[in-house]
Amino acid sequence: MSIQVDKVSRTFQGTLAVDEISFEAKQGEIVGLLGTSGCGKSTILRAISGLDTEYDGTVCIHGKETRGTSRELGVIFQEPRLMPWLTVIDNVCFGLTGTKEENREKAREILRVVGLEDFEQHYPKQLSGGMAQRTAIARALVTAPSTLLLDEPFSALDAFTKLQLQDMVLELWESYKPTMVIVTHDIDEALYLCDRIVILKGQPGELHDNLEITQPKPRKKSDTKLAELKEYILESLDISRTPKQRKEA
Amino acid sequence: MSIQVDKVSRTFQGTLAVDEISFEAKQGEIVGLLGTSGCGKSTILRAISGLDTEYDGTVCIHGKETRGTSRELGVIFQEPRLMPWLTVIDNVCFGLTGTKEENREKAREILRVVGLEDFEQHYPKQLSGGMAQRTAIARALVTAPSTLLLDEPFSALDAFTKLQLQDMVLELWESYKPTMVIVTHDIDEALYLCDRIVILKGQPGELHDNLEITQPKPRKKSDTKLAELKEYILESLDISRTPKQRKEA
Amino acid sequence: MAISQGHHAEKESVFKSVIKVKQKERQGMPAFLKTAGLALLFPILLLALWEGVTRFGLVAGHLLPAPSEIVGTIWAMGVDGSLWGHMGITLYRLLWGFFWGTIVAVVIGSLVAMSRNAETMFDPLIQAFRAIPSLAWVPLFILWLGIGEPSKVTLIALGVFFPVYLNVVGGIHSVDRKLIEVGKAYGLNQFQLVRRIILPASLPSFLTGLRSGLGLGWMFVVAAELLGASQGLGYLLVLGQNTLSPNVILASIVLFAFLGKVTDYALKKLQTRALHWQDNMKN
Amino acid sequence: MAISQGHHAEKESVFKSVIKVKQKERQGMPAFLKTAGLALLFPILLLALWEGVTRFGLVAGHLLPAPSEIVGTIWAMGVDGSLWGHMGITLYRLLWGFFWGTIVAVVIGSLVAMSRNAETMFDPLIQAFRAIPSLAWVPLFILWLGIGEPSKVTLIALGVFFPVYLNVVGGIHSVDRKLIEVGKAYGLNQFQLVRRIILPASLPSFLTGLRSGLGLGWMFVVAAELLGASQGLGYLLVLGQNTLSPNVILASIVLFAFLGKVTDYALKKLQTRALHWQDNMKN
Amino acid sequence: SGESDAGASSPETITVDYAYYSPTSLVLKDQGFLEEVFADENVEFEYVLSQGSNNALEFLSGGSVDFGSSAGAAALMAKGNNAPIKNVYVYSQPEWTALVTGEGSEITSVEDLAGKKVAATLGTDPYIFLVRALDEAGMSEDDIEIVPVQHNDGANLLANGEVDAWAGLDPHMARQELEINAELFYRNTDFNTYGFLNVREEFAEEYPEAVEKVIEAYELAREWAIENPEETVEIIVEEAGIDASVAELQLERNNFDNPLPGQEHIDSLSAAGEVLQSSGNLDDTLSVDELLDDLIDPSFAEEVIE
Ligand SMILES: Nc1ncnc2c1ncn2[C@@H]1O[C@H](COP(=O)(O)OP(=O)(O)OP(=O)(O)O)[C@@H](O)[C@H]1O
Ligand SMILES: Nc1ncnc2c1ncn2[C@@H]1O[C@H](COP(=O)(O)OP(=O)(O)OP(=O)(O)O)[C@@H](O)[C@H]1O
Ligand SMILES: [Mg+2]
Ligand SMILES: [Mg+2]
Repeated sequence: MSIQVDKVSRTFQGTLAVDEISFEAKQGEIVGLLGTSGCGKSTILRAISGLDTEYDGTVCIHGKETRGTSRELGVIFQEPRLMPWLTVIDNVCFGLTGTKEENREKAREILRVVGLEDFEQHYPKQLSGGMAQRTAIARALVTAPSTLLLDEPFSALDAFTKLQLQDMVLELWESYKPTMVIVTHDIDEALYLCDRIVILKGQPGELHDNLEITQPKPRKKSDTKLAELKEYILESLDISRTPKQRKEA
Repeated sequence: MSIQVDKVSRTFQGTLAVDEISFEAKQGEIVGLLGTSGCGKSTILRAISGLDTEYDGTVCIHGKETRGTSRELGVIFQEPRLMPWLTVIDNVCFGLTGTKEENREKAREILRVVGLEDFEQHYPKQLSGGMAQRTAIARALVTAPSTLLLDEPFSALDAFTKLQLQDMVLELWESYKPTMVIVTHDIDEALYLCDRIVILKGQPGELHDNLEITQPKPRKKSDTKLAELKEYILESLDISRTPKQRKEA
Repeated sequence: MAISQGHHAEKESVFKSVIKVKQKERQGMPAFLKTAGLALLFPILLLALWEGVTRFGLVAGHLLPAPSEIVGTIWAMGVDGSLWGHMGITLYRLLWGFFWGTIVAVVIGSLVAMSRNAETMFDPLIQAFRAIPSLAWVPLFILWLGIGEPSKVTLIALGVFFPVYLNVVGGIHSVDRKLIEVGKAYGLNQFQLVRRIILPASLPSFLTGLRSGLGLGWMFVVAAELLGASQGLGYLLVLGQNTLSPNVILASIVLFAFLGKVTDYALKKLQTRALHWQDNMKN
Repeated sequence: MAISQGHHAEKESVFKSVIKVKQKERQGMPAFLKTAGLALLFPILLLALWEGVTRFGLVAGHLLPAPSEIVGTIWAMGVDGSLWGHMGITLYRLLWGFFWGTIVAVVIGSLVAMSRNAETMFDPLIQAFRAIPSLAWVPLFILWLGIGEPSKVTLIALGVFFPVYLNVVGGIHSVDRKLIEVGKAYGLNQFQLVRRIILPASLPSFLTGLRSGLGLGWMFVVAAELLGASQGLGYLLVLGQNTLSPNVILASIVLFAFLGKVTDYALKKLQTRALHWQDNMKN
Repeated sequence: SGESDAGASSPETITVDYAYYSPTSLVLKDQGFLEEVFADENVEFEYVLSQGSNNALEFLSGGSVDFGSSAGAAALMAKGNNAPIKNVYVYSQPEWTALVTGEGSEITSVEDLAGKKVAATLGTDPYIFLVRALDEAGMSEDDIEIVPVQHNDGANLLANGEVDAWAGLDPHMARQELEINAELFYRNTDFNTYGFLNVREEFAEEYPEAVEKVIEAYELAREWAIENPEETVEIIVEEAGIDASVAELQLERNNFDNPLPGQEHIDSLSAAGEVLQSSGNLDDTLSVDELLDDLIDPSFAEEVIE
């Protein structure tokens, strides 16, 4: 499903947090949202997911303006947000609707993929930070939603696990081509995964750039074109700061 | 203050999570703890901080065996753990013991450094993920503790903010040379900040390597010696996986 | 070295948000009226029904006097001044009882919640006492404390104690260990931990306990005023029962409800105030 | 493609941990004894003191009969069989009242907590009724529901209702918005949200409410058994007061305390069971 | 009598109760007879309201009051439970209880009660009255269905027809007579136990002269009440907050003639005691006669009333 974000602004108690952001994610596209901390990435994702309805502007999903949640969307939040009263496997099954046995089977499979097959009976309080985040990832992916919104899904993970999960996401994408919006801090990650990178900056956050990346996936980390793009992005983010602040930094 | 970790093991409900880890952080040294997700980094940090006392083995701080917390230690947790009923500035003041005005002054200063001067009256629920983490960093640093334990302090931050805060930590370190133990997923970060890198691997986590880095700080990201080390570390982490798994990945 | 984001808020958008705030304010009036309407709907329906069934003789007046009659009774008491005496003394007893009951509950509750030994020592006994009805305490209080004001206040405090205690213990038990660890990392001692982390974190549960306790305090007023009172709402109730005057009984019920509502309202305001930091559906 | 960590646990360390578990078990016995000792310390001291003061005539027996006498009274009731009748019928009334009160409180409480309109409509009225003492309800219940069992059960249910209601509302209000959003993101409807997220998340508060409600239910037993009961602990208490027999009064108090403790213990077990997932100081 | 050196014979404060079921006590409080009698002594008085006999007796047992007013049977039961009290004066012979039905009921005699629901408050005077009435008619408690409720609830149950009859008590009974035309189908003054003024034994031993003086004041109040019935009604109305007509009816049924505890009281109570014992309200291993001997002590009143 395609996602159109059109002039979305959000005000919290009279303070503007996000200012008229527009961009589009076509059917089957992976869009990366990049930006400094606090510039409104999560806010935008909440607007798209329909969890927040108090924004101005419109969000169209599959061409239809929507305000409200839907089962089609899978969301990975910035924090794991596991239900503390459920075990790992029950947390993963949370969004599934089939019979108990089917659900467990599916959940077990994906837990194996994220490397938690030995922890299915653990409660969230018994998990490490990264394990909790992996459980949350498994919970979102197990339903195979046609649109995925991921808010910094891999930031709590070590380099290796991260690489592997990125590959997993790509594999998943190849299998049924869901539309994805990924918020990330990691420029390499964005370059590795995304077909389009949307850069926000400032506070209130404004749209700064919207880059299309045409390299075919899977990409090599050493690709020179990508290295150039990285340089460009780093610079463009830096430009957003005033000279005085840059000197101070 | 120096920290000696000697044969620390930790068992949770009969399962070994960390197995006889030993390393040392000399007075004024910055030690990085690297390792895959769930290998016990946070567990070790909790043992050092004295929050967990049920481990086997000993932890010596300043040559004296200790089990229990002390005011000398500053801790940054893997999650922000802000008090939801306190505003940003009150959260930062949490560990200060001076008069209210003094505390506020100090807190304001450090909030300016982490870029939150405009948010001092916000409550945690009004902060973005990165802002919350920055508040937690400010809270730990404002007391200028002689030993700092940091559990993935910058993982929730975008590339820029992260770089700046890394510089801030280095500056702080230069000003009064606290001993630090930093858990991190980011090998670059470890190479940029640390005098020594301790690598854990496996589950239960075991000591895999203990590298000393002699390059003077501040270091250049493009240093070739460091690039070599990175290569080495990446490989050594990878070696811990069995061949079959590597093929699968 | 400082990190900061540019403030590129354009004039236009600031302007927009100002307009929006104004709009919300304008919508405020009818919304307020709607709230008041909803809030009054049920009580008014109830009153109308009540007045109706008594007016048209569906229920005999000597069993259930009409609301107007009850208002008349209260009015008469107001005119001859006795009303204020009854309300004042009851409120005075209640508030003192509430005060002491709460303090003791917080102290013992924190102790029990924080220490396993204290729990095994005190909790079983407290739980056993909790089921003893207010009326049953009356003879014991007469025996131990006589029938002065202290005895009445203590009995009310006893009533307040239980729910507050329960909620303090429950609240403390569900405080997130993660936050407590922050305090421990800063080397706070047990007392500071309670004051700076555990109490604020268990505040929601504590405030619910306070409201529960206040309710039970009101329930204990009648028992307390059996301890030789000649004034007060509980006295009025028992008097009404002893002289079989439904007017007086219902007047005292209405006054109980009224004062109960007023005191609870104060606590509810406090609750909303004190918990504005909560990240829940309402805030 | 799968991520997994090597299992390098050496034989030695597995062995070590087994030994450690064994050691803990061995320490268990004296710890258990210590707990029991602590738990019994106070009640036994209290009993000894009580028996002492009455034996040595420090308090006259007509005011406070010795524990042994009370046990005698209870024993006599047990022998002639009336004891089981009193306890059984009261327990039956209480449990039914508890059941209904809880159900209604959960339904209305969820409604009020989830919808602002429901809150403005119902909450003020409920809060007002909360302060009306149990005794005051008696004439009204006689008027409305007569004096059968339903009337008694309803009165107890009313008592149970208030604390449960308050804790349900308070608990739901303090559910973390973050978790609710997860449910919403999965497209759960209002009812599913309540069942799958809000209820489990507010379980700690709810269970505290249940225990509070049970306590209040016990308090309302006396009022309920004023509704023409000829059996039950409340009846026994009132009879004791009317016939001025401290023996009977205290026997009923002891039975109240005993049954209250037993029922509360069951709930407390349930609480510990149901909340083992909590990340708090105890777990 | 009554004369003594100030201070030695009386305590600093004397606590007496007052009760709406004892008009004399209301007059006593309202007219300040105690203050009058003790005028030359430095004694303070506290007046404590008793809501009922059991309330008064509880206060007495706990030492919260020195003098308490109760029904005779209640005092007997308390004595049976070792309460350290003495009856020193009879403030009235009230006809405060009778058997009541609703207007137009087919129940006209005690015999008609067979198989019917009768509300009564266990252990109290109306209950004793009911049991004695049944006994007199050759019936027992088992022949009817007793609904144990409090007095006021019994009145309401009768009013809304939930019970067929009620062992009533004033002022509820007077009120029901006036409001729903309730009928007192069985009355018997002799089955009413008397209004007893009780003193704590300890107090009586320590301050016998003060006891006499209190009785003296009660005598003044009794005489005043006999002479001023209208004013007495007014006092009741004001204190108890009941209608004048109810108060009048109640006062009418009070006989203030014989304040001196004597044989008629002992006879009445020993009959009541038997009923209490057979119904399990009083320990049947006790001897009622001994109890009464202990309880009733006319010596003080005899000193005063001559
Ligand atoms: N509930 C709220 N009330 C008030 N302000 C809020 C609220 N939620 C977010 N904000 C503000 O909106 C801005 C953007 O927040 P958002 O969470 O979208 O940032 P972000 O881009 O996701 O940052 P990060 O990378 O740190 O997660 C911040 O300035 C924050 O203070
Ligand atoms: N309270 C607990 N109960 C049971 N097991 C626990 C508990 N805390 C941690 N563990 C286990 O200990 C192991 C190490 O956890 P730890 O939090 O130290 O990992 P970590 O190295 O910090 O991982 P991450 O990088 O994901 O934060 C994990 O397997 C985890 O399941
Ligand atoms: Mg965010
Ligand atoms: Mg960790």
